[in-house]
Amino acid sequence: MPNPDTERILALYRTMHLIRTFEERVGVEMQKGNIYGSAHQSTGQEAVATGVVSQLRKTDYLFSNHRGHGHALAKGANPFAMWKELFGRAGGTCGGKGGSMHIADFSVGMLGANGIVADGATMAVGAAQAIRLLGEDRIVVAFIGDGTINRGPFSEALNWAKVYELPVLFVIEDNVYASTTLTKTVMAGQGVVARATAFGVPAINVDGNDVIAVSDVAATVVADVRASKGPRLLHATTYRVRGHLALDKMFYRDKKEIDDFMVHHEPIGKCRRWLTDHGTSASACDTIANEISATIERAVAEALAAPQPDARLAYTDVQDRGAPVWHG
Amino acid sequence: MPNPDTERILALYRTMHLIRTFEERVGVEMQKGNIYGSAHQSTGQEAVATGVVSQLRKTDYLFSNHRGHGHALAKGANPFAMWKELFGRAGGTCGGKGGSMHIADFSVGMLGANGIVADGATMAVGAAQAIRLLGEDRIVVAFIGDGTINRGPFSEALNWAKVYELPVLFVIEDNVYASTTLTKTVMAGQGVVARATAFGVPAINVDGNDVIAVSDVAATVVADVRASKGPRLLHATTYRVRGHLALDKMFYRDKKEIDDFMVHHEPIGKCRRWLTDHGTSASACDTIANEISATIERAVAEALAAPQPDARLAYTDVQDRGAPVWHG
Amino acid sequence: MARMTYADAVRHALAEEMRRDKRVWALGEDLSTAHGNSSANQYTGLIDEFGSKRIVNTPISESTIMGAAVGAAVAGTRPVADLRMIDFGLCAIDELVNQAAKIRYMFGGQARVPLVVREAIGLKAGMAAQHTQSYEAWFAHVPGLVVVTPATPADGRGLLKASIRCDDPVVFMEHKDLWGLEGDIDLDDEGLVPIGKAKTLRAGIDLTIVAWSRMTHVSMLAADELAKQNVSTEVIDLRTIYPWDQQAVLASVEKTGRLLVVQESVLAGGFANEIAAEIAQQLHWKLHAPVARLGAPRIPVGYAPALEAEHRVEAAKIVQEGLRLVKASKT
Amino acid sequence: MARMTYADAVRHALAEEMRRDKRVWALGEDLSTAHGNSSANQYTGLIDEFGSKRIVNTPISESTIMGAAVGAAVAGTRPVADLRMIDFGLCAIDELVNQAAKIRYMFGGQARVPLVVREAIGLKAGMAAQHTQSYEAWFAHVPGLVVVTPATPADGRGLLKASIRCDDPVVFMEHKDLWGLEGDIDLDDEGLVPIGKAKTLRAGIDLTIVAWSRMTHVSMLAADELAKQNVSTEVIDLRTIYPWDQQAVLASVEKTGRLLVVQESVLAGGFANEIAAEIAQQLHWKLHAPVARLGAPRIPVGYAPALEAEHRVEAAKIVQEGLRLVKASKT
Ligand SMILES: Cc1ncc(C[n+]2csc(CCOP(=O)(O)OP(=O)(O)O)c2C)c(N)n1
Ligand SMILES: Cc1ncc(C[n+]2csc(CCOP(=O)(O)OP(=O)(O)O)c2C)c(N)n1
Ligand SMILES: [Mg+2]
Ligand SMILES: [Mg+2]
Repeated sequence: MPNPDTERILALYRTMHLIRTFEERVGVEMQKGNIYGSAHQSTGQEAVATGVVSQLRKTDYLFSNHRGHGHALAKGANPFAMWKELFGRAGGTCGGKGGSMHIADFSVGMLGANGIVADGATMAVGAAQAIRLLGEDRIVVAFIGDGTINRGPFSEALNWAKVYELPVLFVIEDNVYASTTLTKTVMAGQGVVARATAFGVPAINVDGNDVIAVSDVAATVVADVRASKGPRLLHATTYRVRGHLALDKMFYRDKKEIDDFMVHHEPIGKCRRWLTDHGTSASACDTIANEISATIERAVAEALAAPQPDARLAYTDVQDRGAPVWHG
Repeated sequence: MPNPDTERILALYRTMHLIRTFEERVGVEMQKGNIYGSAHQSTGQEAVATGVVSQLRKTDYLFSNHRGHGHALAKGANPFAMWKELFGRAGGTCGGKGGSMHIADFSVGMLGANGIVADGATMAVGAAQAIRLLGEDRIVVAFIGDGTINRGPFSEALNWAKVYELPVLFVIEDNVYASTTLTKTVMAGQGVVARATAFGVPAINVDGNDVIAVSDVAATVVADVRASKGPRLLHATTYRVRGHLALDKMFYRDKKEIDDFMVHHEPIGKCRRWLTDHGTSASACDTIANEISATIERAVAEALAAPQPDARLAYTDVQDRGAPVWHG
Repeated sequence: MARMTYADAVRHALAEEMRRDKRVWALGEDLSTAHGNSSANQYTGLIDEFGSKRIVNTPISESTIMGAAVGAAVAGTRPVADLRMIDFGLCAIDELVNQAAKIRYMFGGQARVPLVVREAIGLKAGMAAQHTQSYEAWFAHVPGLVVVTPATPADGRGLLKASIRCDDPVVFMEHKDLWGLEGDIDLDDEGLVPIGKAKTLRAGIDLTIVAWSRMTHVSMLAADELAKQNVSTEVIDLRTIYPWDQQAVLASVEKTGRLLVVQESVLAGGFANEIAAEIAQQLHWKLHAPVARLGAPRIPVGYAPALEAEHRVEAAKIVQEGLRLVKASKT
Repeated sequence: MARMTYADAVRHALAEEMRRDKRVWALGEDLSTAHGNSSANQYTGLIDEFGSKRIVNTPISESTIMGAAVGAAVAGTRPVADLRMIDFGLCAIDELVNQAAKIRYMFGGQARVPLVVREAIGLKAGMAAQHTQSYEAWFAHVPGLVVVTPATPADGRGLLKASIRCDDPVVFMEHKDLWGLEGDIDLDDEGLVPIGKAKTLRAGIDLTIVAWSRMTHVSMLAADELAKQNVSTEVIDLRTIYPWDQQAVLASVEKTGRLLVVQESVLAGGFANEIAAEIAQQLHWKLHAPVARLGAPRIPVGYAPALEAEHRVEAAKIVQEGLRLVKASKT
């Protein structure tokens, strides 16, 4: 008999596939030279964005970081507009002004990828204060990398969130590396859960490669935050399969590490095993994958065909008072 | 029979008296308008600087903060030069360039009071790295206020000190207030010892009004740091008797609080009771107090009689490459 | 007409805006405990009217004061973040420059950042190197930021109100040594002062002096003295550093043919250079004398009065430079 | 003579200085893992020779990278702190400006801060608003800081060596888009380049162009084109922003009578203004045309090529401005 959870898990499976397909295509388009700038992929980390965001509402706010494609897709950003943004085309989520590192879709509460690590944490606590002041029924989630927790502003934000008992959830997406550095080599103490606890923020570890676990734990902490019980922190352990940047040659790690992850821990296969163990057919799973491939295919094609933004738009969206002037 | 510790405690008593007399005179000279800028007094906190520094060597480095007179005096800075600095005179510790907030005496390892809170912590870990690199036999102590621990750089410095296992001791001088704010109202969690522990830095609480306790605990942690066992943190609880600045009217607290402290916790009286209980005569204690009063009296008089620095010195001690030019 | 200090005027303005718009709030260190002689005098008593949700006393966490204010602005409120002095504001440059100034643009107009950042500037006696800096020039160099430097109680009030109503981030730079300055305020009038408009404080035909913040007052003293020496000086208070009022300065210098730009901060890299360069370029053939600038030497501020004085641009120096310009002229 | 890239040349220089002086060390994010295409190419392999005590891989803690470097400099070593880009360096402005720049002065000469801070500047394709900034102008405004902006592999090597030997803090600003540039280096020669000395890249008699960093290369292209149009252009690479080489610029403009200052960063508040203002003031009566400046408009850098292009000062624009100056002249 079909497991009552199957619908929910299928939805998680679909989102993870969407992220994976998107991210792997980023690698391809980067190699082809179609992506103008740089891009950070989240291949292998899909369960974190998917599981956490599955517990959020569209009206909730999400602050992302430089590795933001997955967060955006999970929150419901339009992949067609995202590809246009990556290619620097008109119709991109930011009109071509941001690119991968600043992908954002405010219409679904995705308040932006960001090129400066940890700033999402300080902005998140402020957004949570705004929600309080306006009497709104939303919460704020900030996605933060493992390397980023050593930046001072992150510690400040933990203290701040607790002092004002703000509705904010910090999600530490721990993919083992920070650029080319193994995070544990530059991080002292017992880890981020211990740190958050010391700052008075209740914190919990979760297997970030198990989307069901992430989703279940997120359900609890999101409920607590929504019920005004104060801030929470979720530490999700996962792994970065691709390079720091899409063109990283990865001399600093052994390829075996990656193979091991793909065989034993990779989240989509794990989720698929759950589904097939619980009565979903392999072909139903494949259908989802195929649909998504087709969507991404179309999105990429459409984006590649889109025009560049008009150069005059370079002068819009900046300071009202006093028109910018080109000197000389 | 005389307690074998008496000599040591008498020395602590003397240093505390020196600081107290200095600081109280700062209030007087400020009222008189003799101190050109602002000054922060450490009246009531004498046991912290005295007890900790009693375990340091002259060659050890000390990074202070804005409330630095006591740290400087305990480390052996010359009160005559300090008064000249406060009055902005030639012969001041910094030649009149720094004033109270930048009082420093590198000849005794006092690497400066500082107007930007928490920066002493980051500079301290770097100085400790330098000691390592140069193979020197010194340690570094940074004095940090209770309000300051909420600044991000302080958290960064804790992590940093432990990652590199540096010979640095952080002393949190907890005087309950940060300017006009009660620190506990803006600080979440279980306190700085819990925070330091989470960052992997062994930490300990001590009664900062008991100079013998501070000195004894400091002996242990300083020995650990000196023995290359890594960084340590000491949290000394005390109380700020005077205003944040010498001219603060202190509307934000009840005078009773101060009276209570002066009667029950004030460190000099406590130390004197220990001395008289252990065979030192009251008149011996008074002699010390009188000697110090006379010294401060002379130092103030001498400083008031000293000339201002030559205006041309404004252009020295700054960047070699390219002379500064007055335009126009 | 009420007579009040600069500190009172800006406090009044903040209260007016907080009453008018529930989305306006303030955050910073020691704001809720401000009384009488505390260092946060511009907030005295506001906690009583607006409570701790809108006058937010913060931890000593400059990065988060700024970052939280940016997040709160993006999320629909209109925060006034007080960093107390630009010297401490240096601890929150990233959040101001990388986030506040860029969010609207880099997200393609999806968000606005209606944020006022208060970072007082200026020399004050005996404050030494770390409490006397002025960096208005820095923020002129940052696309996305508006920079205002009001010199009087009325302008403090009017520009703070305009800044709070601005939909883009405004760096509002009071001068620490002007908070005690008294002036007339018409409380019956809304008193808004437009951003980007300079004010001519005194008309003249021989020489134009452009200044801002405390230097406008010093320049007025110098103009009095110059008048005694038969030099008729026009004094312009720029009020807004960016966007600066080129029209006003051009019009004045077209008339006088001589320009002296006076700033308090270090001349090297200072904003006086931009005004001088722009006017020299546009009016080159009409000038009676080369455009001149005055500012501080490139040294930190020393503590002792004799050292600190070397950092100050005093009226006497302005007078001397004004006379030199008039004499240097080819006519 | 060896042929090497800018990144190789500066790596070479650091290694030379580290061999020469045991007190020299480097710290920053990802320094020890630098290889081939990593973002810290200027450090590739140094960990092997110098070990983890002198090539220090740090946590992502910009404030402490800078603060620790200052403390280590005060304590007798000569650190090279790499913030990777000025954009990230904005997270450590306080430690640089309030501490590194002031310590020697505010403590009355009791300490020196022999510190090199590497903060790369400049546009690089597709890096968008938060990874393309240039703030050399800011540091010119800060007493106590030396600011260098080498444009070639040889200058990168020679100025890095000079910076490491300087007893005061030097902000060493490489250009992200120049690391791949190749040039000749004489490894048998020590190759020191003096701080504060500009270099004339090309002699001319009609027009002086002053530029620095990547803009010197663009200016040379423009000068070629101007030559075809019969304008003989002198191109000066400033190399050091502060203290800048006034003598060299004055001498050139005395000869040509025309000055165009070209910078990559936003013109408003930029350092071009200072050069323009100073030269316009000193040589006013000798100029054949008003001093002109080129720089970027006051907008953040957009991502899409069409938007980003609006931020670039291309050779064509320099040529156009150069021609305008020659035509605008009264002779
Ligand atoms: C303040 C700041 N410092 C440095 C960088 C450069 N940088 C970009 S991503 C990154 C590593 C971040 O690691 P982590 O937080 O673990 O996130 P991940 O990339 O693994 O998702 C660094 C150092 C930056 N963007 N911002
Ligand atoms: C970065 C920074 N922010 C703000 C200030 C202003 N300030 C000076 S002292 C102080 C309070 C410090 O409190 P605490 O750390 O408890 O030290 P205490 O004054 O009690 O000794 C503040 C906020 C500063 N000097 N530096
Ligand atoms: Mg990571
Ligand atoms: Mg305190």
